[in-house]
Amino acid sequence: MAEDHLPAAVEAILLVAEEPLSPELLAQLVGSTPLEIEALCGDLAAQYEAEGRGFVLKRVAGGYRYQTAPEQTPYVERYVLEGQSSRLSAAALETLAVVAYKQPVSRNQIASIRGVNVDGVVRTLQVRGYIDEVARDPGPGQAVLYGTTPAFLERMGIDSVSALAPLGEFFPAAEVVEALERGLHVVPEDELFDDPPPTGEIDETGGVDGG
Amino acid sequence: MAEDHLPAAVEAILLVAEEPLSPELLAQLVGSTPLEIEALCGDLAAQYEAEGRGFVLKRVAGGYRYQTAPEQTPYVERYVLEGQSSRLSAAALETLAVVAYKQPVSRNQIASIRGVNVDGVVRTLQVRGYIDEVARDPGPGQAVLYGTTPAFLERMGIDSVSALAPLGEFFPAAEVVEALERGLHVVPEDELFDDPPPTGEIDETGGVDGG
Amino acid sequence: MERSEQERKTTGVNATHCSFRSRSRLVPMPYEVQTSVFEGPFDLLLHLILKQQVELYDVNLSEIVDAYLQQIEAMERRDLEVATEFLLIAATLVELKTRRLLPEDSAVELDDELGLWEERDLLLARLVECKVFKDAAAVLHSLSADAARSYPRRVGPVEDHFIGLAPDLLRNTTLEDLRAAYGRATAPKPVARVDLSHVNPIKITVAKVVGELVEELPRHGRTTFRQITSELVDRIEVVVYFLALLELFKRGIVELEQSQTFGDITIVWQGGWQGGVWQAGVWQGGAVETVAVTGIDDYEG
Repeated sequence: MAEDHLPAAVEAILLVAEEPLSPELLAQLVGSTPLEIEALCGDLAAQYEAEGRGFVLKRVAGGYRYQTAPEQTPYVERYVLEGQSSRLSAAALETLAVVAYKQPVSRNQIASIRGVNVDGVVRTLQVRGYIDEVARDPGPGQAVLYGTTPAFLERMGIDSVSALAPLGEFFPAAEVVEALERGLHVVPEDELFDDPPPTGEIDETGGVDGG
Repeated sequence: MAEDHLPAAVEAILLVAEEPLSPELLAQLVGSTPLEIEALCGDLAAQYEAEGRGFVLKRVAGGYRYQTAPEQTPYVERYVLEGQSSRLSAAALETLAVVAYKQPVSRNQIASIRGVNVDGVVRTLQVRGYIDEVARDPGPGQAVLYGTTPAFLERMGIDSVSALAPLGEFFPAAEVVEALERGLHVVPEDELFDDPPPTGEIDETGGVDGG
Repeated sequence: MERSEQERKTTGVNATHCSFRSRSRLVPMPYEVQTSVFEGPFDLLLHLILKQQVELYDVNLSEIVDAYLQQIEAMERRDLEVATEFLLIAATLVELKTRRLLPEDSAVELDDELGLWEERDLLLARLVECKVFKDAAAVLHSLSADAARSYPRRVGPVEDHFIGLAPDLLRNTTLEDLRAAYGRATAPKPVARVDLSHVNPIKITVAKVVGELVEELPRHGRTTFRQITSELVDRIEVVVYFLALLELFKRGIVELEQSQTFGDITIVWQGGWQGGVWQAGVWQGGAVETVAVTGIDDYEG
């Protein structure tokens, strides 16, 4: 059967996964076999059910993912409806604006423009139905390209993205934005973070952030 | 104690939350009290730990959230390839320390403590969301005053700034102060020791935000 | 205590080093200062005092000032404020040092004396405060390192069922808001900096000036500080000349006279100077390398 560390390792990976993970991928990540992973995930799912947990481990679309337990749906709905702030965060709005004006655009391009990791925000916007995958970058890597949805246009009360407020000349020239997109950093600020801590007082070990 | 359905309801809501959820919000959503929620979350966290789960329930930035167990980091990082963002430089950390302990604090005050211009680093920290403008100095000039954000607490993995060790604990050991004093002394050694140590001055500059 | 452990860590900095010009034999531990590492004057002074236990009287101050000048020189962004801070601290150090070189009975106003004490205490207080936050920052570093080992779940609701439930978060957002948000997102986010390209980099060091003065002063025999600094433009250069002069005074190479506070300082050459070699025997290393111009490398405070 599964070695000791495997169930916890699988639980940890599944917790942060944004999509269902196949037994093959999981096996590769934790050093096991797909068969073993399937048995293990079956065990975990049974445990959660037996313990009456609020989450379930479900096999969906060829992989495993955590979902809320069906019995808890009313509470989850209440959270989704009431729990979150009733307007987009500044980060989400900026990301949405970049997608609206630059579509189709990849996550990496958005991240380069905004200077921060945007995975969470993109996901939120997608879940909200304001943006969606519209194409694949033909280049290497075939990055997913995002664009705004009809629902977005409807919410904003416009027919098409061409009806968006025009960008005045005080906005950065196209070349600047393109340079940003390509990931040419606006150096100095990033240096502050990417350099090793300059004094010995700050221990360098483990200085990687999980944001 | 907690009713039967509460733990599972809380688990379900936390599973779909994208940020730490306060006991108050959770209590409101599941029909309970913050105190009860705190006890319940404490129980859940203890259960997960006892069962050696790959996830933990942690109190961070004033709320609860699921995160991966530290022991599973190597496996998680195999999956979360791009999760590693930049580390904080010494300059960034020192500035954060000043803001965390002295907030609300102006840029000039930070600069005066650190002895360097901090405009760049303050701006970067603000862009990264670790600090933000929290007020305006009521005095002349109406300087912007900065404070730390929930994102800062999340980054540090702490519940609130009060969880930081009191600043007094970082007061240099007597030998260090003595070395500094000797380094700056004006009069011959023997006279030096007749003089009262200048701790009064330190308290003054240390305790009050010296503009 | 934990503190001293951190001190040791700091001593063990291991990036690019830049050794001091001086090859002094009086200072047993030749110390090295990292260039481009010290972020500010406190950083540097803390390092100098704590690592080398620099005692301002025994160890030469001019080396410290040179270190400051080197720092200003090495600064990648020539930042006027930072440079000023460096100079301010250097000036305070100079004043402290001066006080200790001057005879006790010199007419020092009580107010001046108190003012100096205040300045010293203020500097000490600022150093201590700076140190406090450095140590606090070290704790933040380990906190964030620990926190980085745990990845939060930020997946949100995954089932399609929940997606339609979300309230319309855009209901208060106008097209103008969206345009403004785009502007914020694409703003180049420049770092404000002062263009100081017109300011000449400081090339002067105490060692260099001592060398120059040793060559120059014998020709004058008796001159004044105002005289020898009359050609100088930058205040920093005057400070350096003053330091160099103090150094010569300390070694008995010159006598200094000042009849009144803020009055001009008269410089009287005392030493002998023959054939390019300093004769008083205090100019160590002079025999190895002919002094005057190359004296830069041999100077020790």
